[in-house]
Amino acid sequence: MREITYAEAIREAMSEEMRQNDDVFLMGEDVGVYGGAFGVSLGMVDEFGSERVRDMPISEAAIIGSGVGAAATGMRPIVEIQFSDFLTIGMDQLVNQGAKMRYMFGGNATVPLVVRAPEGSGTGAAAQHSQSLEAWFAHIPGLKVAVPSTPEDAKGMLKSAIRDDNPVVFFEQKLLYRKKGPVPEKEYTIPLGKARIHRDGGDLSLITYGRMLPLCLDIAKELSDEHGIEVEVVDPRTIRPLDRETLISSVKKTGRALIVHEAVTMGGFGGEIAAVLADSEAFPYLDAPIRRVGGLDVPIPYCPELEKQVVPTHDSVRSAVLELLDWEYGS
Amino acid sequence: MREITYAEAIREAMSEEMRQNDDVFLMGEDVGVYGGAFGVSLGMVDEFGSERVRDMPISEAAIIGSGVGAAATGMRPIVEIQFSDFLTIGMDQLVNQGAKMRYMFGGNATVPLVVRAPEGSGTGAAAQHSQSLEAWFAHIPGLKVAVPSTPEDAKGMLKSAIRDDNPVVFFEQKLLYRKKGPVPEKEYTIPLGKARIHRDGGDLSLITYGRMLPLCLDIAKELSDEHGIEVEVVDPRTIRPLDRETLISSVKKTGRALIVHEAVTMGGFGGEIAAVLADSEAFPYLDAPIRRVGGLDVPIPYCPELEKQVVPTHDSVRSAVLELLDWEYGS
Amino acid sequence: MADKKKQHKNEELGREKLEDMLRKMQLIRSFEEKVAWFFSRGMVHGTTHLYIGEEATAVGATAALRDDDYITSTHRGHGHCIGKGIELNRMMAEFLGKSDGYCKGKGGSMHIADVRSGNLGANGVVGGGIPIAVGAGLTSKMKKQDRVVLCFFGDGANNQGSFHESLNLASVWKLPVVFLLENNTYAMSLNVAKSTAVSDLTERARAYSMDAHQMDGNNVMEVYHTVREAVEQARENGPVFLVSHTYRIMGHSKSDANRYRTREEIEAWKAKDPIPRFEQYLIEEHDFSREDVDAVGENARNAIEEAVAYAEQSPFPSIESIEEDVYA
Amino acid sequence: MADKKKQHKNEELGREKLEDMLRKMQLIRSFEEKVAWFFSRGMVHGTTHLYIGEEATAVGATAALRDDDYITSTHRGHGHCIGKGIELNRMMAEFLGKSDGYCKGKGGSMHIADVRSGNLGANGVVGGGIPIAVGAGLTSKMKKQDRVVLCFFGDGANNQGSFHESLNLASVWKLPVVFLLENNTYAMSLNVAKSTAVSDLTERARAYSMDAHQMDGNNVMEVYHTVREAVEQARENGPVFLVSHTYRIMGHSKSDANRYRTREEIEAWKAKDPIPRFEQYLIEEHDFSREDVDAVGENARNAIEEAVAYAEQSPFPSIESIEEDVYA
Ligand SMILES: Cc1ncc(C[n+]2csc(CCOP(=O)(O)OP(=O)(O)O)c2C)c(N)n1
Ligand SMILES: Cc1ncc(C[n+]2csc(CCOP(=O)(O)OP(=O)(O)O)c2C)c(N)n1
Ligand SMILES: [Mg+2]
Ligand SMILES: [Mg+2]
Repeated sequence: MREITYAEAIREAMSEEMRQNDDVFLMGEDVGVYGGAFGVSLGMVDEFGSERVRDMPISEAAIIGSGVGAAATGMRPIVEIQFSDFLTIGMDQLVNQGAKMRYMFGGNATVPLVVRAPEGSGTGAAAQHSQSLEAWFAHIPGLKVAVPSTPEDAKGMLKSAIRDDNPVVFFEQKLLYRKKGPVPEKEYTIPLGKARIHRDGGDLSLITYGRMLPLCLDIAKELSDEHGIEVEVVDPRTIRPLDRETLISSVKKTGRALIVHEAVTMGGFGGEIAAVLADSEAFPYLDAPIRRVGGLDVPIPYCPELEKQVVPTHDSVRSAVLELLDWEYGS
Repeated sequence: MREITYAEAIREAMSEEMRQNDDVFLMGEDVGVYGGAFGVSLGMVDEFGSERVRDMPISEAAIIGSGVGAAATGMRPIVEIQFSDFLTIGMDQLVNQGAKMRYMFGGNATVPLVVRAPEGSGTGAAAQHSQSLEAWFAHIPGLKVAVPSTPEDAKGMLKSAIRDDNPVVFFEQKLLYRKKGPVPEKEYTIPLGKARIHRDGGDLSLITYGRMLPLCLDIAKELSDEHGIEVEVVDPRTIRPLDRETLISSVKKTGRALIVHEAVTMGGFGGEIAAVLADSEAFPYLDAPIRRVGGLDVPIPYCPELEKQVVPTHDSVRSAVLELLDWEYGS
Repeated sequence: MADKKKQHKNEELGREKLEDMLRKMQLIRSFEEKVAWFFSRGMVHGTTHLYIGEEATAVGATAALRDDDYITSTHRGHGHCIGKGIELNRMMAEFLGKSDGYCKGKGGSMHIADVRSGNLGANGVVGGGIPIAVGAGLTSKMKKQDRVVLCFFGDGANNQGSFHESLNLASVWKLPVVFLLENNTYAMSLNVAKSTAVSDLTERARAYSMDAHQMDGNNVMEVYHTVREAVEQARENGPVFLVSHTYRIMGHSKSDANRYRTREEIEAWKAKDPIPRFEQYLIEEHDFSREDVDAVGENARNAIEEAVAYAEQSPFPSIESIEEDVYA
Repeated sequence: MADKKKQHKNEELGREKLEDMLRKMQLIRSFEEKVAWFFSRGMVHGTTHLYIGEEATAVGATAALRDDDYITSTHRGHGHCIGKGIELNRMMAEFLGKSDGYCKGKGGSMHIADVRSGNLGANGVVGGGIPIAVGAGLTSKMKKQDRVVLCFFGDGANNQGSFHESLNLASVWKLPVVFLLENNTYAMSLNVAKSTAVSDLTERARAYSMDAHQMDGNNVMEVYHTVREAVEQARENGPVFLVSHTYRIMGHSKSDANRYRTREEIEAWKAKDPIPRFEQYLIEEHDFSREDVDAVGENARNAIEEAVAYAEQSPFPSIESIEEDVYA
């Protein structure tokens, strides 16, 4: 299969949907000739014109809010927020308006809005440009929350998000933008709410998403090659809705669960996953505690070495796997 | 001991601190002659004047942001947001500025800010005035997050929050404002980060906070009276920092944990607590799954009957306790 | 523009339209009195924000719209709803949290909406509806629908960041939005003079190169003509800013001790009640008799009683419905 | 006011002060050139926003402050820092993420701050510093400190809600804040004419009853005098709004292909470089020789090289420090 980057996959998804449906359009800061802060929409304005690829003033509340209003009245806006950290400015519009409109109005509104927001550290941009706040949105009924980890998923899930009649927050992974992967040439979508098992295994379930997936896959391969340990790597892909069944049945099989995400561990979405498992059919099958490896409990620091250590590393994830495998009752 | 309401306890805390320290002041919408949306600061402007009890325009971002700026330059502002739902408008100032300033600046700033925000449903104010979003803030390093459940705690914890050199989000419980409870007459504080065991018991740990505490205490008493079941009721009081030790040792003792909060279960703080327990010394002692009873996965509806059923009820909590007590491996 | 304005001013409104405007003002008044009655008897939970005394603004403004135009409204939204032509039965049912309400009982007083008929909803967040109005205007422009959005908000809301961002965006994109600031003198307890750093509120529009006009918000004809003008301008050329000066007669919400204002001030504004004023005008200038106008009031009160009867027989939503309608 | 202005205009700045201003402009230029050099060689990670071409604004404005006055700054903050009198060694160390940096390496280019000396920090969020400036002004007022806050922000930031809320609040409370909009023509790729619905940016101030002035942001003397005036007015009577017209010569950040503007436009502004212009002025009007001004440039470049040497020998923060300084 041809390989394209994660950013290209996202651009393809938007362009294909815009070609098929005049109601779909893209707006945000510098999405036009600049191509967005990360070049994701580069060139789109040439094809679709500045009416459908709209540059906006720096007004995140109005960016999201006008997306909500346009969505409620018949358009299917894709809104780009340059860094997910700036969702903080538009939270009322997203959480109090967009997410709740349908329910508050007794079903008499639909809000087919996609909010694209790149997240994560690793770019040397420090505390205000590097957060992973996806857990916040997973807490909000009315939203869907996608965190794609491969180009293929990014494209297929974004197409589903654009066709979805609900507001979807689509967390793109900055550090994956330039990573290539196989992406089918012909039309496809990937449903929101279906996990993907990237690697089968019977020894431990490694549940992860976003930019931690490649790291976890490396470790799983390494442990298999070196020690014959078979780690099952499961990516929920969307954290709301969450494909509880797939996670639970994996852990029921392996008896051990490690959850890895870049976001700060405390209050992060790993807690939700752990809680789901700890109150599931898998509980009696647990052979070890449910462990999380997430970001340290600090803002993202600037200095490159610190920035690397603040999130899960090869070492910290690998050690956690081995510790859980060694864990015994009564030890 | 004399009994005063939760709202009065908060007022006393603010007034005492303002008498002792000229740097402490209160600002927010209608906090002056109106006494705030819930009358919490009623009369304070008469004692302290309109310079220290400052009415503000409806500008939540600037309300919080000017609090951050005043705190960083030597004042100790208490800021009131009328409903915690409107924190959504000031999230950048709270989360990206106030919470991170100290770390970003390498320790060269302190931000002694208190943001008071009433939360919870039950007032018939529907989806945009009834949320319980405390989990969001527990996810943010740099913040402290208090959710007091009694007048005594409210007063003692607020005094600690005002004296704390860090930004504290203080979630007041609307439905508790008019509830009375014993409050010492003489000066005291309650440290942030210490759980309180409201009732000892060996059969199950019921972990809860905020306005769910009275409900849980009722159920615990009822089960003791009726069935001799002894439920240990533990209130973490602050969810960041979280007194993990007290929670873990309770569950180690009882072998069973039920977590109850009003917030939506999915992505709520109960997940963090469950995850902490599932990866703790208490894990091998677990005799049952760790269960959560929280809000249903919907916005808060208006209709009174629905509004009651959307959050944990006497029935739902009681049944969960009994189910966990009945739970057996292999059953 | 001056000419066009004059033309509208002189335009004769037919008797039917005038009567409809009075009817709507009376409906709002009666609706609100009924709401107050329900609250005073503890028959309804929650809170509400009464529009009594401000009826001329909602009615004059919405009367200037085409049926397919949009409105966005506020926490104090009953008047806007009725102006826009909502069904009273279903509105009252929603107020009482019943299953036949516009929102099936899930929205209540603060969230009544009817998106299909162009009512994009009341809003519990001060300033929350303004960006939504801009988005609706964007739809209208992109789909070449020629629909205008009338965006209501208060003097308090005009200090929210969302106000600024929205007006700027609407102006940059020349969207068909009329921003209507209802200056009823207070935001809860705060006098507009203390919340807003400019005395002439139309000055705010200059920051967005927007035309602005003010009007006596208790004079329904003046409101009608001013908004009419603005709506047509917005339809053709982009956003317009309007300020309507009026007064909130009742407390802010059900729990308001009125500590921030004097009884005299309230009384002075009561004397400017827009309803008798409009009645007088109809009698003096339009051949209405006292009986004619009284009948309108009477009919309105009856319509509200009917709506109450309808709403009271409507069942509460079932507990099963609690998890419905979160997702499409 | 006109008189007072004139008085300032005619006020003679001593040779020392003038030289210091030139020195700071040269320091900024050299600092930025060094930063660009580091990036071009891939020797530093992250991104940065260069202030080249805008030096007259930061230097003229901060020269008008008292030492104990505050500033709040932006993502493009190196110039403001140097103007406010930061230690270059520690600033360069911070830029390189070293432990001797102002933020111990945790802040980097976008978060350099020195709260003790009144520099409340650069800010990664566009518009994020504006409410903080208001808060600092509030402290000054409540503590009767008589300190002014000079709040820098860009033409892009002037469309954020935080701008509106902050200006309104500062005006309502008459706080000692000078809001200085640096109009460098672009916010990333967006021309101010397309982002901002008013052509004369000083119009925005009228919405807050605030005095406003504009200035040639590439003329350091004009900036100085205008800001000086504004600062004294703010100290006595409350906020003032200033617009400084200048231009961003370099790309927005390290990854900018300049697709949104022409080479001619950039060249035209390069011809208005504020540094040679100020040098010329000093030579023509203040008895400086060409050698004098060249020496200032030379010294600045040396100071920057020294700062680099200092910063390079400073160790990276230890991994142990990663969890320090989250809480006080
Ligand atoms: C963002 C937000 N802040 C505060 C409130 C609480 N509140 C409800 S109405 C109101 C006053 C609004 O004043 P105005 O905009 O003038 O409208 P009016 O009530 O006068 O019609 C306030 C502060 C709210 N609902 N939303
Ligand atoms: C809230 C927010 N939105 C977007 C960005 C990304 N961004 C950084 S600088 C910038 C342009 C800012 O323009 P302006 O305020 O004119 O300052 P300038 O860069 O021209 O100095 C943008 C969009 C940001 N940092 N913060
Ligand atoms: Mg008002
Ligand atoms: Mg700019």
